[in-house]
Amino acid sequence: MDNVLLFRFEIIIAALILMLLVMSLRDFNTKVTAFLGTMNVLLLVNFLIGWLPMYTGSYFSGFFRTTDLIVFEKNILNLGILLISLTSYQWLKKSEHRLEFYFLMLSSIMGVFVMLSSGHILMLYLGVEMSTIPIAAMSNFNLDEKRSSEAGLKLILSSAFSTGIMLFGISLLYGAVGNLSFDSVIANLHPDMLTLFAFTFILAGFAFKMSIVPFHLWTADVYEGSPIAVTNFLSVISKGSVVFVFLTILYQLFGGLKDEWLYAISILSILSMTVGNLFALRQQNAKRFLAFSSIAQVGFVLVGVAGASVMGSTSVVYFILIYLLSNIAAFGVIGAMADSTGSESLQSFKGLYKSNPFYALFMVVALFSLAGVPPVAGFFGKLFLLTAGMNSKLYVLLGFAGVNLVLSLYNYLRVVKYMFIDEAVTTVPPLQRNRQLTIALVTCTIGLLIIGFIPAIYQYIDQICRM
Amino acid sequence: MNSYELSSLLIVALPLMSFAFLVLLSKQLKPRVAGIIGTLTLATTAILTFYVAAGYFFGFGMENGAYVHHIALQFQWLKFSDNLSIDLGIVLDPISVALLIVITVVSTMVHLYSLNYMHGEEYFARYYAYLSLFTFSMLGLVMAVNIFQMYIFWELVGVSSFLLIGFYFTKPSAIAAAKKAFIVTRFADLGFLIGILILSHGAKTLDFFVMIQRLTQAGSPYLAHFTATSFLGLSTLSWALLLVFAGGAGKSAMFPLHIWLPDAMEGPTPVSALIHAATMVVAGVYLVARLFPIFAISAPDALLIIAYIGAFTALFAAVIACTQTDIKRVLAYSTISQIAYMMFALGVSGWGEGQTEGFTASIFHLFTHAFFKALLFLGAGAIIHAINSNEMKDMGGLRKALPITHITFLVACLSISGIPPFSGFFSKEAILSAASHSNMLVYYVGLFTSGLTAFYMFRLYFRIFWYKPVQDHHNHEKHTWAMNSALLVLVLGAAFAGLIPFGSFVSATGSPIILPFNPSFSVVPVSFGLIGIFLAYFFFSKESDRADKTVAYFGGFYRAAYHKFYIDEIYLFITKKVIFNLIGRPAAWFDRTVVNGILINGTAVVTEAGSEAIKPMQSGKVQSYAMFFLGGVLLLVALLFIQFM
Amino acid sequence: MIVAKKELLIKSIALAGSSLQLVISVIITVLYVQLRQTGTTDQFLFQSSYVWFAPLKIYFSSGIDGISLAMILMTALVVLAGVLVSWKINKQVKEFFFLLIVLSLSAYGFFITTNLFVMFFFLELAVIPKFLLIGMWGSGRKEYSSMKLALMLMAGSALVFLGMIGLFYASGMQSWDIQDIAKLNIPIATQRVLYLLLFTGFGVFTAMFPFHTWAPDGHSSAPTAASMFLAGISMKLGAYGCLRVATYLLPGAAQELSWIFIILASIAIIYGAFATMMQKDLKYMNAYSSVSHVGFIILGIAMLTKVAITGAVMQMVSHGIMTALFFAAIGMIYDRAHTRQANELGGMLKQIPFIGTAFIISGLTSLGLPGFSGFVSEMTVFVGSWERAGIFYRGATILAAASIVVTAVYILRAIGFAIWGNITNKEFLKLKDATWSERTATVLLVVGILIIGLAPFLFVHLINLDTTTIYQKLISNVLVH
Amino acid sequence: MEQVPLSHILILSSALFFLGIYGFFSRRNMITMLMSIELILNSANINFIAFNKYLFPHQLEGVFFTMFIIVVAAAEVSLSIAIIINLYRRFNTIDIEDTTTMKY
Repeated sequence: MDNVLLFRFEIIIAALILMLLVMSLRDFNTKVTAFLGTMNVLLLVNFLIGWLPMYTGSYFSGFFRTTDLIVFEKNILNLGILLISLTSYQWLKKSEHRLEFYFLMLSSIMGVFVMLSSGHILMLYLGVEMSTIPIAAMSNFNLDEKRSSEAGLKLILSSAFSTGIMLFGISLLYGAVGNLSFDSVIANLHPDMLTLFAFTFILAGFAFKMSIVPFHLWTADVYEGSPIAVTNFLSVISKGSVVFVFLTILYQLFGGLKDEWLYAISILSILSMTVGNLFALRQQNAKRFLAFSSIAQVGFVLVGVAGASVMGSTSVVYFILIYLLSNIAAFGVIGAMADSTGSESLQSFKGLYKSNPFYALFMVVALFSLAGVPPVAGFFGKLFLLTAGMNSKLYVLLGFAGVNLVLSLYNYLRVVKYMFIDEAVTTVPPLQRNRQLTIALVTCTIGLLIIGFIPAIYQYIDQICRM
Repeated sequence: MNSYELSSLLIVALPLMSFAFLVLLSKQLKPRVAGIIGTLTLATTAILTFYVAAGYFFGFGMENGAYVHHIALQFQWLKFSDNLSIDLGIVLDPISVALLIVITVVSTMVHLYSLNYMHGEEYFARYYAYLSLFTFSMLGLVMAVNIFQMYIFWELVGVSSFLLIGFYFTKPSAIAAAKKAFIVTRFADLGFLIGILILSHGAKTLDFFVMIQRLTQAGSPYLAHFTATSFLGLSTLSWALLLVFAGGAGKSAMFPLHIWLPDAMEGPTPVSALIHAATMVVAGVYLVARLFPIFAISAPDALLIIAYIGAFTALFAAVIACTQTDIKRVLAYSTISQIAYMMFALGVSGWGEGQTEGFTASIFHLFTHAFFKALLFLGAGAIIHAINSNEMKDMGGLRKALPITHITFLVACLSISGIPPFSGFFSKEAILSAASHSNMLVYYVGLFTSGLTAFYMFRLYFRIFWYKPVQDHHNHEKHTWAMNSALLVLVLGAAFAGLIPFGSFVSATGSPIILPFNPSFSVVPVSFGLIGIFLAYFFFSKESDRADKTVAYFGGFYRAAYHKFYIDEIYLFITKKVIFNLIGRPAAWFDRTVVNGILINGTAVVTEAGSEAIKPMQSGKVQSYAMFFLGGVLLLVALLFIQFM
Repeated sequence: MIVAKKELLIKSIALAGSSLQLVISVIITVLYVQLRQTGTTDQFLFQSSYVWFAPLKIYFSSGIDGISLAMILMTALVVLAGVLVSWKINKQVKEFFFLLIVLSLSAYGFFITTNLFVMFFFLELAVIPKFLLIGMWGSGRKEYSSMKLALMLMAGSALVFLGMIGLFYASGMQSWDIQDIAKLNIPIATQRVLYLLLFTGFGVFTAMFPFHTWAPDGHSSAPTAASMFLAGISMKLGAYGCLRVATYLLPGAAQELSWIFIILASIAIIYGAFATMMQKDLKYMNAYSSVSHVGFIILGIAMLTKVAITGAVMQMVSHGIMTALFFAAIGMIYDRAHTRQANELGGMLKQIPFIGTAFIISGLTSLGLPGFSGFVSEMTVFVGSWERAGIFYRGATILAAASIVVTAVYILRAIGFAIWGNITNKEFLKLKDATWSERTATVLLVVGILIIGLAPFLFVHLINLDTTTIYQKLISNVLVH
Repeated sequence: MEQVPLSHILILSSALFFLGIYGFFSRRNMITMLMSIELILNSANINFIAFNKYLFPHQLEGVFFTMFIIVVAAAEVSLSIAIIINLYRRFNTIDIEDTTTMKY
C-alpha cells in the first residue's frame, strides 16, 4: 500500500486528466469562470498535497524510484503549473480550447514526473517523450495562426530528430552495458569508445531539451510562435525538469565519465551564455528576448553543474526554483501586456512605470532576479552557481561567466530602461487586472524578494541533495 | 606659562579671533565698527609685541652672553610616525621677535590707514577680515617651531594674499593677478614641499631646532648620510636646501619667479604696503635665515648660489624699475630689488667668526626696509587716492597739494637711497660692507644697484612732486587723520630705525656682534646714491626732453627693460602654448577618444558586431538547425575524445 | 495640495531618518572610543553574527574598527547633506528618496560587515540605485551615462566576486570572514591572481585609471545628491575594498605587485589633473578632479607604509566630504543659473554670496589649503610615500606632489570664471541665494571639513590602531610557495 | 548454419542512421523528413535487437525497448502528421522552406 503512495503525484495528475476527459464529454468547460476556477483550485490542492510527508523508495524493480529531492522537484514543478494556469487566466478565458490546454499541460507534466522518478533508461525515454509530444501540440495551439503552427512543426520535427539521435545513443549504451537500469549502468560503465559515443548522443539529446548552444536553435522560434502560456510552460517546466534529470544523469549515471564530460560541459556552458546573451542583445520581441535570456540562464546553470559536487546540484536546484518564479512573473506581465495591447514588442514597455507602476514593479523584480541583482533572489542563485563552479577550478569558465554577468545585465537593464527611463512612444493604457494574475505575480515577487533571506530553503535543498 | 608666553600666544590668537569675528558678523556689523575692531585688535597685538620684545631682548632671551631660542608653546598637531610629526608652537628668538615687531607695527598702521582709504567700499568688513587673517598667518609663519608649521602658514599667507589681491573680484585684471600670484608661488611651494620631504627623511625630524642641531654638528650620522650622496656636484643636502629656497624665492619674488609681484599691485594699495612690501615678500628671506646654520655650515655652495641669484635679481629689478611709469609698479620692482639685497646679504654671509655680519645686515635691512617701503606705498596710496590714477603722466607738482605726503615720501626716498642719517643708509652700508668682505663681484653689483635705486626713486619723487604741475585737478589733500597719522608714525621708523644697534640684538649665532661702521667705506656708496639723485634731478626736476633723448639713445635696451625683458611673455608662452596645448588638451582628448572611446565604447561596438556576426545561425530553417545539432554532436565527440585520449 | 503634503511628509521622513543615522553613528563613535580607552584591542568591536547560508559558511557578521567607523561617519554626513540638498526635488519624490536611502544602507552594510559575501552583496546593491537615480532624475546624456556606469561597475564587481570566491576556496571553503582569512597564509601564486582581480575590481569602483570613464559622464548627468553619493561614498566603497580586502588579506602579492597600481595612481593623479584643466563644465571638472584625488588614495594604499595608509584613509574621508560639498555647490548654482559652463557663469559671489563662498571653500579644500581636510590627508600621503625609498617610489611621489600646482590652476580658473568676475548674464540678477536646507547641508559639510582639517590628531587617533594592524600584517607576512 | 556477424548488422544500422540524417537534411517535403526520422529510429531498433540477440541473449530488454520505441514513434508521427495537415489546410504548403517566418 505504501508503495502505491509512491505514485502520489502521478496518481493525482492522472485523476485530473481523467476528470478532464469526463468534463469534455459533459461539456462542462463552457461555464468558463467556474471551470477555470475549479482547475486553479484543483492545481492548488495538488500543489499542497505534494507537501504531505511521504515515503521514498523504488518500485517496479527499480524502474520507478522517488527520493526527497525528487519530491521537492516535483513540488516546485507543481507550483509552476499552478502559477502558469493563474497567469494565463485572461488568455484561457478568451480561447475556446481551454480544456484541451489543461489536458495537454497535465499530460506533459505527467511525462515530466515519470521522467523525474525514472530508475531505468526506458522510463526515462518514455518520460521525455511523454513530456515533449503534448508540448508540441500545445505550441500549435492557435491553429489558425501561422507562427503557432510553424512553432509546433519546428518543435516536433527537431525534437523527433534529437530523440532519434538520443535513441541511437541509448542503443549503443545498451550494447555497452547490457542492462539499462540505472544501477547496472552505473555498475558496468567504463570509459571505452562505444560508451563515449553512446554518452555523446544521449548528452546531445538532453542538451537539445535544455536548449544548450549549439542545440538551442529551435528555442527562439518555438517560444516566439507559441501562445504565451505555452512559452511560459516550455521555458519553466520542461526546461527545469530536464535540468533536474540532467543532474541525475550526469552525476549518477555517467558519474564515471566525469573527467571526460567536465570540459565538454564547460565549453557548452561558455557557448550558451555567450551566444544567448549576444542574441538577446538585438531582440525586440519580448518572448524571443526571454527565449535567449533563458538560453543564457542555462549556460549559468551549467557553470554550477560543472562544479560536479553536492554544492553544484544544490545550487542548481536552488537556482531553478528562483528562475521558475522570475520567468513566470516576467511572462505574466508580458501576457497582461499582450492581452490588453496585443503587442509583444519590448518597445511597448516604454514608459510603463508611468502608466502602470503596478506591472512595472513586478517586471523589474523579475528582470533583476534574472540579471542577478541584489537583493532579489536571482543574485544568490547566480552567485552560488559561480561559487559551485569554482570547485573544479575551471578559471576560464568563470572568467566567461563574469563577462556574461555584465552582458546579461545590459540586456535586462535595457528593458528596465524602457520601463523607467524612456518616455512612452504610444501611451500604454492602464492594463486590466484580474485577481488570478495578481495573485500569481504577487506570489512570484514575494518569493523572489524573500527566498534569499530565508536560509532554511537553501539549507533544506542542501540536505536533501546530500542524501 | 608666564606672562610673556601668554602674551606671545595672544599675539597670534587675537588676529585670528578678529578674523573669525568679522567673517561671521560681516553682515551685521556697521563697516566703520568692523574697521575699528580690526584696528584695535592689531594695536593690542602691537603693544603686546613690544612687551614681549622688551622681555626677550632685555630679559629672558639672553643666556650666558648669547640670545637663545625660547619655545613659548609647542604641541603635537599631527603625528606621522614616531619621529616625524607636525607640531604647532611659538618660538621666540631674535629674528622672530624682530619680524614680530615689523609685522604688527606695519599691519597696525595699514589697518589704521585703511579706515580712510577703503572708506565706503562694499565688503569693508570682509577686507578687514582678510587683513586679520593675513596678519595671523604671517605671525604664525614667523613663530613656527616646525618646518611643516611654517609650510602650513606659508600656504595660508599665500591664500590670504590671493584673497586680498583679488579683493576687487569683479575686475578681470585683479582676478588674473590673484591667480598669477597664487599659482606662481604654489609652483615654488612645490619645491619647498619636496625639500621638506627630503630634509625630513634625512634628518628624521621636522622640528627646526632639532634639524639644525642634527645637520650642523660635525660627524652627526644624519649629516654624513646626507652629504654622502650627491647629484650634479651638489650634495643631497644642498639640493634639499635649494628646493626649500625655491619656495622662498617664490614668495620673495626672486628671479625668475618674480613675475607675480608687479601684477599683485592690482590689490588695494594698503594691501600692497602690508603684504607686497613689508611682510609676506620677506618670508623667503626669513626662511633662509631660519635655516641659516645649515646653509652656512653644511651647504655653503647652496648659499653661494643664493648670493648670485640675489645679486642678479637686485640689478635686474632695479633696471626695470627705472623704466616703469606706473608708480606702484616702480615701487614693486624696487621691492624686488631690495629683497634681493637681503637675499644676497645672507648669501655672502658665512658662519665663522666675523663672517656673520651679512646675516645681521640682511635682517637689519629687512627691518628698515619694511618701514620706508610701507611708507612709500602708503604715500603712493595717498597720491592715487587724491588723483585717482597711478600713471606718472597724470602727476607732477603735487608738493603743494599734498604737503604731508610730500615730506614723508621724500624721507622714505632718501632712506631707500641710503643717504645718511636715514635708516636705509645703515642697513645698506652693513650689507655692502659684508659683501665687500666676502665677494667683490656681488659687492660691485650691489653698489651699482644702490646708485640705480637712488636714481629711480628720485625719478619717481621729482616726477610726482615737481616736474610740470598738472592743472585741472581737484588736488586738495583728501586724506584725513587716519591716513596722516599712519604716515607720520611710519616716517619715524623710516628715519630713525637705523639708529638701533641692531647687531647687538640679532646675529646668526645669537651672541651680539658690532656692525662695522667706518665713514671711509661709506663714501663710495653714498656718492653713488648722490649721483643717482643728481641724475634724477637733471632729468625730471622740470619738464624737458632730456629724458626722451637719453631713452632714444638707449633704444632697444630701454624697450626691453620697459617690457620687463619679456619674462611675462615667456611664461605666457610656456603656460598657454606648452602646458595647455601640449599637455592639457592632449590629455583631455586622450581621455575622451582613446580611454573612453576605444577601451569602453569599443567594447560595446565589438559586442554589437559579434551579435550581428552570429545572426545567420538562427536562420529559421529546421534543417540547418539540425545541421548545427549534428555539428554540436561532432564537437562533443571531439571534446570527449580529446579528454579520453 | 494633497500631493504637496505627501511629498513634504516623505521628505521629512527621509530627513529624520538621515539625521538619525548621523546621531547614531556619532553615538557609536563615542562608545567605540570609550571602549578603546578601556584598552580593548580586538580588531573589530561590536561584533555580531547571524547565520545566513550555513552550508556556504555565509554569516551576516558585522564588526566595526576605526577605519570603518570613519567611513560610517563620513557616509552619515554626506547622506544627510544629500537629503537636504535634494529638498527641491518634485518629480517622483517617493522613489527618489527611497533610492537614496537604499544607497546609504548599502554603504553602511558594506562598511560594517566582516563577511566577504555580505560585503559583496552590499557592494552590488549600490549599483542599480545609481543607475536609476541617474536615469530617472538625471540630465544630459543620462541613458548613456547611467548604462555605462552600471555596466562598468558590474564588471568591476564581477572581478571582485571572482576574487572573493578565490579567497573562499583558499580558506578551504571554511569561511568568508575577513578575520579568519587574515589568519591564513595563502600561497603566493594564488595571492597574485586574487590581488590583481580584487584590486582591479575595487579599482573600477574607485574610478582608478583607466577604468574611470564612468565617473565623468556619470557625475555630469546625475542629479546633485546622486553625484554627492557617487563621488562621496561609492568611490570610497572601492577604496575601502582595495585596502581592507585586496591589500590586507593578500600582503604577499601586495608587496610584489603594488607597483602596478602605484603607476596607475600616479598617472591618474597627474593626468586627471591635466584633463581637469581643460574642462569647461563644472561637474566634469569636479569629476575629473575626483579621479585625480582618489589617485592619492590608491597611491597611499599601494605604497604600503603605515603613514601612507593612514593618509589614504584620511583622504577617503576628506575627499568624501569635500567632493560632496563641491557637487552640492555646483548643483545649487546649476539649479539657479541652469548652466554649468564656467565661462557662461560669473559674478556668482556678488549675486549669491553664500553659494559662491561654499564653492570657494570646497575649491580651496581640494587644492589642499591648510586648515581644511584636503591638506592634512594629502600631506600624510606624501610623507608616507616618501618613506618608501627607491627612485621609482620617490618619482611617483614627486609626480603626485606636482599635481598640487595643476590643481591650483584649475580650481582658481574655475573660481575666477564662475564665482568672481562681473555678472555677464542679466538673467543672473534674479538669482536667489541658498535656501535653509541648502545652507544647513553646506554648513554640515564645512564643519566636517574643518574638524578634520583643524584637528587631524583626533582622526589619526581614531584609526591609528587599525592602520597599525594592517601594516603589521603587511610586514609580518611569510611567503608560501 | 553460421550466423551473420554482429559487425555486419551494426554497419547496416549505422548506414541506416546516416541515411536517415541525410534524408532529414536534404528533403524539403515534411512527410519525407518524417520518414527519414523513422529511418533513424529504426537504426536504433536494429541495434537494440542485435545487441540483445548477440550479446545478452538471456534477457529481452532490447526487444522490449524496441517495442516501446515503435509505439512512441507512432504517437510522435501521428502528432507531426496532424500538425502538417493543419499547416497544409490553413496555408496549403508542406514545404519546409515555407516555415521560416520566424528567424534571427
